[in-house]
Amino acid sequence: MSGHHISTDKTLLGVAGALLILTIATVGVHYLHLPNPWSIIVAMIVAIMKGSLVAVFFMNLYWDTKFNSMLLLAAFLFFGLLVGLTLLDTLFRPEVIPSF
Amino acid sequence: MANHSTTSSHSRFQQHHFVDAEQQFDAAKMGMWVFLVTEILMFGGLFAAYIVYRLWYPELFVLASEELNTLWGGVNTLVLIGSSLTVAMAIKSAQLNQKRNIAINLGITLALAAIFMVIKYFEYTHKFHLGIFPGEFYTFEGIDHPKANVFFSLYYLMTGLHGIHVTIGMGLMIWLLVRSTKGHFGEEYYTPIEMTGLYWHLVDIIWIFLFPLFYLID
Amino acid sequence: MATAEANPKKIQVQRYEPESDPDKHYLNEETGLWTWLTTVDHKKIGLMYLASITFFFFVGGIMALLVRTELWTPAKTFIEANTYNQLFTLHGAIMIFLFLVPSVPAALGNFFLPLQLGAKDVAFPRLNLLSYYIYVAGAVISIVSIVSGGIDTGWTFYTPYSSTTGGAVTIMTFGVFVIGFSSILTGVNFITTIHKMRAPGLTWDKLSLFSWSLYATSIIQILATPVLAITLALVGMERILGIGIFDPAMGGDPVLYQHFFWFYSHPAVYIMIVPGFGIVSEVITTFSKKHIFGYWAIALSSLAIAFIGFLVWGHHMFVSGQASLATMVFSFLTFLVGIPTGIKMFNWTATLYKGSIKLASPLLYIFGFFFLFLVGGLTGIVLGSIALDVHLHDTYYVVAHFHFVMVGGMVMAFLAGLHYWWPKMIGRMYNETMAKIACGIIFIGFNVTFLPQFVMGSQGMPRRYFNYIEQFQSFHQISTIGSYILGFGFVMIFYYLVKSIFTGEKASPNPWGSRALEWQVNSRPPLHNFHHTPVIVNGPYDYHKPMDEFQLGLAENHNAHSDVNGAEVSVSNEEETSAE
Amino acid sequence: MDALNDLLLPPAKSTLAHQTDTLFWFVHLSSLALTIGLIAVIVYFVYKYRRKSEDEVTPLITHNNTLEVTWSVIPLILVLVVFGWGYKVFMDQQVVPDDAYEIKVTGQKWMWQFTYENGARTNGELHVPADRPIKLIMSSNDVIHSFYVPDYRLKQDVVPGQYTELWFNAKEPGESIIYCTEYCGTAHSDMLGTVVVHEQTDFKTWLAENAGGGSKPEDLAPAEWGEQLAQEYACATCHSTDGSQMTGPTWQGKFGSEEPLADGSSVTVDENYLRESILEPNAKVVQGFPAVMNTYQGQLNEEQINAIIEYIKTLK
Repeated sequence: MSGHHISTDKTLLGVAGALLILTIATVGVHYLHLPNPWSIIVAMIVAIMKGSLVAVFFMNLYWDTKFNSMLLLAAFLFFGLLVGLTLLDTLFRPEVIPSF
Repeated sequence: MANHSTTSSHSRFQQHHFVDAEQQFDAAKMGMWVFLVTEILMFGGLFAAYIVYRLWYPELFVLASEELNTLWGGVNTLVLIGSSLTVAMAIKSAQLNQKRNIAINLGITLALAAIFMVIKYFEYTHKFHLGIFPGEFYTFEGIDHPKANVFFSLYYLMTGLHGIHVTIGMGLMIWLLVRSTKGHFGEEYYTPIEMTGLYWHLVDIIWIFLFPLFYLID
Repeated sequence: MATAEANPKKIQVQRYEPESDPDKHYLNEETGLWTWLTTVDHKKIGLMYLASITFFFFVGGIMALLVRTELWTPAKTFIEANTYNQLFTLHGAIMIFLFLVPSVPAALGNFFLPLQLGAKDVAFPRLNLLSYYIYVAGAVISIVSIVSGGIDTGWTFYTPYSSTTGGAVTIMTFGVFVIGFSSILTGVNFITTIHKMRAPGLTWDKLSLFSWSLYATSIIQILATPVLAITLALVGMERILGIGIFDPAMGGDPVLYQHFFWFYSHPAVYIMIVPGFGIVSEVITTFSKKHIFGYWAIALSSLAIAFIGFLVWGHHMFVSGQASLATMVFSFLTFLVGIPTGIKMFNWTATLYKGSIKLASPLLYIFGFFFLFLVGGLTGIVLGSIALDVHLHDTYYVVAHFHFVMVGGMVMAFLAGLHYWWPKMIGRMYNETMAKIACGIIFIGFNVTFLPQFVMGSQGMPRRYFNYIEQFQSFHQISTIGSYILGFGFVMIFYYLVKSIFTGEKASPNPWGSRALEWQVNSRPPLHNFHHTPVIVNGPYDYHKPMDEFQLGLAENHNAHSDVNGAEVSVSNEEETSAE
Repeated sequence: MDALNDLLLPPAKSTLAHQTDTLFWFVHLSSLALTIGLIAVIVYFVYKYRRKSEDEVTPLITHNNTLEVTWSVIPLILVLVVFGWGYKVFMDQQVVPDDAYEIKVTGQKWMWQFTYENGARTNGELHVPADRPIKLIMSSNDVIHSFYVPDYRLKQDVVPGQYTELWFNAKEPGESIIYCTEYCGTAHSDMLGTVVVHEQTDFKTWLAENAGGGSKPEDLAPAEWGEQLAQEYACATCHSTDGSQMTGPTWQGKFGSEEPLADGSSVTVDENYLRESILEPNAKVVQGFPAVMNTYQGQLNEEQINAIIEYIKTLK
């Protein structure tokens, strides 16, 4: 079983360093005030990168059984279903306005 | 995987219904991951509400997030990342049987979590001072949008639920710290540290998303 | 999985036969009230759940009878409108959260899942006990809310009614929130148990279909229940803080609440019914002594239902004011969920073909299930069709439909399971004649109660009505009479089952001649289930193989390694010849 | 078939109702055929293969892929037909004809209010011209209600904070019942209404007579008119006139009495207090009653409020 991977200091500190840099970067990009859709897109891409780093290395998914990664992805898939199908309604509601 | 030999040593923490410590560890880890799935979906309800309202009132989110302090949010992000690192170090220490380091790393984690909560406390009280309360108690007049209260409801709910998780995590850290000083953990047995670690990292990941969603939009 | 043992072919296997009259079993190895309250034995916890859900079933049932009695006349019969509104709300909430959701998984599943896996217990026995106490705590909180004002929102807690009405809604939502965690933890426990606790040789293709159904159910429980928890927490917050997410008076959107609520509550229907499907597979094969037809079709259709069940919640909202686009997509997806359900029905029917069918009471209940669930399912197709739902939504047609699914389907399957496994749990046989008569009474009572409701609903009788127009009176009266018959049937079952505990004939270890693993232990299983770690060579439905191939265990009961990922175990053995 | 139709379905009084009915029968009859077929097969198997001895051995039949595909694909085709058909009828119900005549509907606990283009207003009775598309624009003042006319096979939730719409075309003059089908509290089941379909010319006359909202009919005393209004505006669902306790305080003997308020103070029930309670119900709530009443600001004019007060005065 591969559940007993022992992370080296190098990996742990490296990942923490990368997270530090990404955090500073995302705050920095924030002060650039990118035009509207892009600021959120960049911020979310950075957040996903950071989250993945934590999940893959701190949470050992890289060395772990693939089933656990699958569980994590399934959680996001079902979250996506909740959001996606709800948006099918909230984004497409007709504007009904009485004429008098 | 362990073999069939009758000599397999029994850790004193092994429960009767498991065949060996290995199976017990695997089961605990898998159970923890399944539990984390439920945590993600629990936060998911709030994130979904956030997305729906953000797409309905994008201008509100830009306006309202000006009231949030990006600097302190960023500092808190770094604090949590640091605590994730120390939890990972604690697990590594256990795996290498460095019993003193387990306690030290857990202690630092606990301290960082406390710092996070203190900063959160000052952020909250500052807003209360301005009259930015959740929901119907909202009295702040600085934001020109009829639904400003909804934004701050979301803010308080999401960071509040996250804060509750941090607090629970701190309780778990204290428990681990007590057990580690009693010498319960070492290379054969460190399941509780690893499980708490997984939980703590998830709390960290959620904050990693909360931070840009609330602090980085204006 | 590195199953690199010295030589897997050298596993020493021995035949062991269950004792017909064990002097030690799980009920007498540890005795006293305290051992019950602190037990981590999945079987005792299962029985505690069984007692609790039975209690709440009768509480909810009495409420149903009061509601039906009030509807005897078009205006007030004997209670006030507000009392009536509270009664139907509590009937729904109690039956769903305190009876249906925990019924099969937490009671029967707890008892039989480890037995069917050849495990000593579930993966997390203490967590299992904690789940039970969380359930009790949630139930107590709900009772507190009933005595401190009650609730009249309907079990759906729709905003903004729930966020503005009086009564103890906040306490009730908190109670359901708590119960939700019980359900979540049971799900976590079962998934891990199925993955990690299987006996040597018990590969995925030898897993019983009941276990498969519990697996599918657990997946729904862990994915959907957290969303309900947070949604009800938001309703509570709406009442306390006026957060304005759902309440339009504060700037919120009430339809959003419905999305979140049904994201749980539609899959919750499958939490209730899918374990019932598992029971059907077990009972049908046992009483026709035949291999299940389409094992994989049935196993995988459970998973398919679990998945598609998440995509169809919007069919509760066709007239809610949601966008037509969402309505169209949800309607389309709704029809897809009918297919795996249909596949199951056909496969079960095909299993009977050329079987050796014995019409014992569990099978009789299953046939009751067949008819009632078929009606429930097909009227579901009617309601999935948008234009028809526009007419029938929130009428008695819907009431009849979901009672056919939940009572006709789920409760009948639950009763079948209860009768099927009763000898194993209690070690006693019940009165078979009475069981058959009760089954008939329930079947008749049920149809008399709910068939007229289809007619009323089509005619336009709305649900949750205290007063109604006179045109519907005769239908209501037939329905009320039916509900009394139904109630009598349930009391009768309670009577003869309880009686059997004291005076029933002793049950043999395998009274039905089943090949499934739980029947290869003593009736009233030992405290740790198996004296020997069982070794599985055949599937639970291999009726063409002799019985002794199903009674194999590791010869030396040392700390045997249960091969959790189910790598192939081939068995050869000197004393008893067995297997390939 | 007609008798069966009458047993199961209410009369079809709108242009589109028959489409729903045809689909209704198609799905039900094919379901019935399937049920009978499957049950017959089961009964036959149970009889044919009943156990004759305990030692019987059954053949090993594990699966049959052809069968699996068959009984997956055929039902799939059937349900897709039902989906498409249901969707088509639904779209006809959704797309409002351009020339539809618009009426505003307001739901509140526990009555239906209808407002017409010329300011005419009715409670509980929806007056429409026959043989002309009618578009209802609906909203709620408090909780969710649902507007349901079984004769038209139509239903639409009425949601606070947003507008929803519904259209129909009633062919013949006549009356049909309106239900509220979204649970809305104590008097949910009394929240009924009637659609009154007039000949087109009659409707014009009716509309002209009621232009601008209500004013006192010549032949009525103010108190009598007040009683009528209290009826129309469903005051009686919360306020009794015989002293019994309901959601709100009874009106009997209330005028001139001293009432304790929820905040501990008290108030004398006079014209001013009654007027304020109609327009701002939650300003001074009588102790022991929930603050659930809606404002009638903009729904009752001064003349009407006075009439209701006169009526309350008469209830000694």
